[in-house]
Amino acid sequence: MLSVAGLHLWRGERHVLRGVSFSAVPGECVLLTGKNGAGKTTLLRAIAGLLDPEEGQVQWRGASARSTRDEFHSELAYLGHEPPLKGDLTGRENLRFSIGIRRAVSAADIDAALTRTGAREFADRAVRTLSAGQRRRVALAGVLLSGALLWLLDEPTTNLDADGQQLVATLIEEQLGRAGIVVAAVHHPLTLAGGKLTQLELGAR
Amino acid sequence: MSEFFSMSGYGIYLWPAFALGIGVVVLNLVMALSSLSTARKDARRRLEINP
Amino acid sequence: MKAPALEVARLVAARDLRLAFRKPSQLLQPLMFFMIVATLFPLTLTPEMSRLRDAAPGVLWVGALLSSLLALEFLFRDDAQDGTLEQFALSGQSLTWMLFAKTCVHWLLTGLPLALSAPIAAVGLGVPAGAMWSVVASLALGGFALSLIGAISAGLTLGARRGGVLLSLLTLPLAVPILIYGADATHRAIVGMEIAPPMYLLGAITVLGVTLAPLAAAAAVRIGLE
Amino acid sequence: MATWTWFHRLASPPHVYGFARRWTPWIGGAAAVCMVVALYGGLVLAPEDYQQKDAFRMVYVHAPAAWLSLMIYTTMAVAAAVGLIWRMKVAHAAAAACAPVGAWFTVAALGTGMLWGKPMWGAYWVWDPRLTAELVLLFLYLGYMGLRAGIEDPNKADKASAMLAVVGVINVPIIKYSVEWWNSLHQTPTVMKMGKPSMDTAMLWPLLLMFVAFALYFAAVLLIRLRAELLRRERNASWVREVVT
Repeated sequence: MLSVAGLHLWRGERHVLRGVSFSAVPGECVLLTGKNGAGKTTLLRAIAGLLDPEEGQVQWRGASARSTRDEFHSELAYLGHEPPLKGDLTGRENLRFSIGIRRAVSAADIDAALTRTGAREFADRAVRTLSAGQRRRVALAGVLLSGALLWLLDEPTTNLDADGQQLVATLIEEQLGRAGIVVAAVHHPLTLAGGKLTQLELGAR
Repeated sequence: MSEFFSMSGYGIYLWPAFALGIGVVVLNLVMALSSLSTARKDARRRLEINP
Repeated sequence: MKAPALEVARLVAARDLRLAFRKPSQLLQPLMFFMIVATLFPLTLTPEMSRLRDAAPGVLWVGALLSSLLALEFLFRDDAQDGTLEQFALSGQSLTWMLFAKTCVHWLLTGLPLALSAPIAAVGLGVPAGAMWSVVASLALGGFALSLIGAISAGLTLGARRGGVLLSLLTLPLAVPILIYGADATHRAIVGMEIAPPMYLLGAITVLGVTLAPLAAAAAVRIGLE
Repeated sequence: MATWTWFHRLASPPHVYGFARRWTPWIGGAAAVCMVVALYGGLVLAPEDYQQKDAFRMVYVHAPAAWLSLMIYTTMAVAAAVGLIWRMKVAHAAAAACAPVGAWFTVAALGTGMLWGKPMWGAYWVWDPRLTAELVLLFLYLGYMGLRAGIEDPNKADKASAMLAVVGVINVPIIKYSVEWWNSLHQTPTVMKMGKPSMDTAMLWPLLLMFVAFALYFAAVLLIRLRAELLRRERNASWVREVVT
């Protein structure tokens, strides 16, 4: 379903991705590990199509992700370092917009997702008044709502308390249960109950 | 000969114009060659750092 | 399953309008800047109305251009910084279409109010009352073309550290035709001549802008987001 | 098959570097010869213009510089478009190489235009439509180089400036037309058409030769700068080693 072949990428002078290759099938979670600067974020952004690799290719459903970009993106949810939310809007307004441009979504769906990620009680406050952990929970609700097959998560557990991290683990398990694919960059390996788990070490010289 | 240089009185405009034109020609040649030599130097330095 | 294009445009517009009205000060600043610039000329050039009237097209148009450049810098920069612009690019919808909607809303919030408030400054520059509507029309149309071209440079300068001055340096040469036709339309309005010829040409540029600029702006934003 | 390999070879930096190194001296030499002969033809052999007398000889430096400034911008835009469409690093390197040379020749065109304008119109700067369009072209170059300098990552700088070059080249004719239109509105009486004086062959061949000389010169300088840009962009590839050491 998702295959990455021989990805080379430079960031300025540094040869960050040196021929990265892996593939993932539905129901599989790929954990990207490696120290800071090893290229975890760069790899995620390259898979998502935000970065053009100088060599190598990302394939989705057998076709090059670049040539079928819009279809690929409609099946993709990317959550970077910063939760993509507008500070002056409330959590609910943010989701109504960010999911609304992808597909029709009802207020009830939004409410359910916010409840699922424990963000419901602060969903109607302006996002800039929320803590980083609370913002992360609103963003996770967005990932849930997107209904995307492929999740690309960049250190999803940052700023989250203990049960927040457990929440991320269960959400990933549920996504794998739905025959989804998750590629997540993590600092400390995540323990998952079900689903196929593979690990990809980056930056090893 | 001086008649040639006077250029029927327009010499004071004509020669600076040609000087400017040829000056830009020479200047760009020099700048191109120096940019090439710095690029070669940097490439050599980069090769030493990570062969 | 995918949201239809009109719905996407409506959502983008609703979002930007709501964001703008949550922080109205940002809307007023370009207008205030325009008013101040317009009042500088009588102070520096001459209080004498007839000479001011000759300078009026230039003052109004250069003032309008500079204040719209001020507003343009934040067209994409805020969204790029908080990661929402990335989600635009990853939404599976046409980025060109969404940025076009965003640019139109930007014009509604900056270009149009500027054109509508221009008569206040124009009175101070000796512009006859009869010419006011033509002045507003020329500034409104020209403002739209400016926003379209400015969107490209706003996208291009996303990757640069300090976008502000660079944005103006990129946009001004491209805005020369708009300034020429716009200022001439305003001049003709002031002297009571027919404003159609320059307005048609300005309209032609705007149509060219509507068709090509959003494509270039989308490509520029994708490059800027790398 | 042949045309495809030609295009393919054009895309490989080591091959282009080798081509540039081999051909630069020849093209440069030819440019120098043409320039000297054209200068001699223009300054000495060509008869006086009945109106402008010897002042018209400034056409031999002004016209080629002005023509080159626009030709370089177009070349830069074409290279930029090729770089964007086929994602060819060599094309982006060529576009980067063009900009400074083009900007300098725009300055030369403006300077010589002003020096020619003084005796003809009585003032160094007159808002003649051609000079005005040339000035806007200079701002386009400065904007291009400003954008390229403003972005650190070389790859992103290449693509962003390429985009600007393409947008710019679409605007050049529009700017030219609008400046002509603006000039026709405010037809200032003093502006005597600085058109090319009707030239008989003795006057014409040096000018054409000078155009050829400037074009060859630009090709040579472009190839030199292209080699520099290729080295800057090449990621410690093997071919760099034997070229540099």
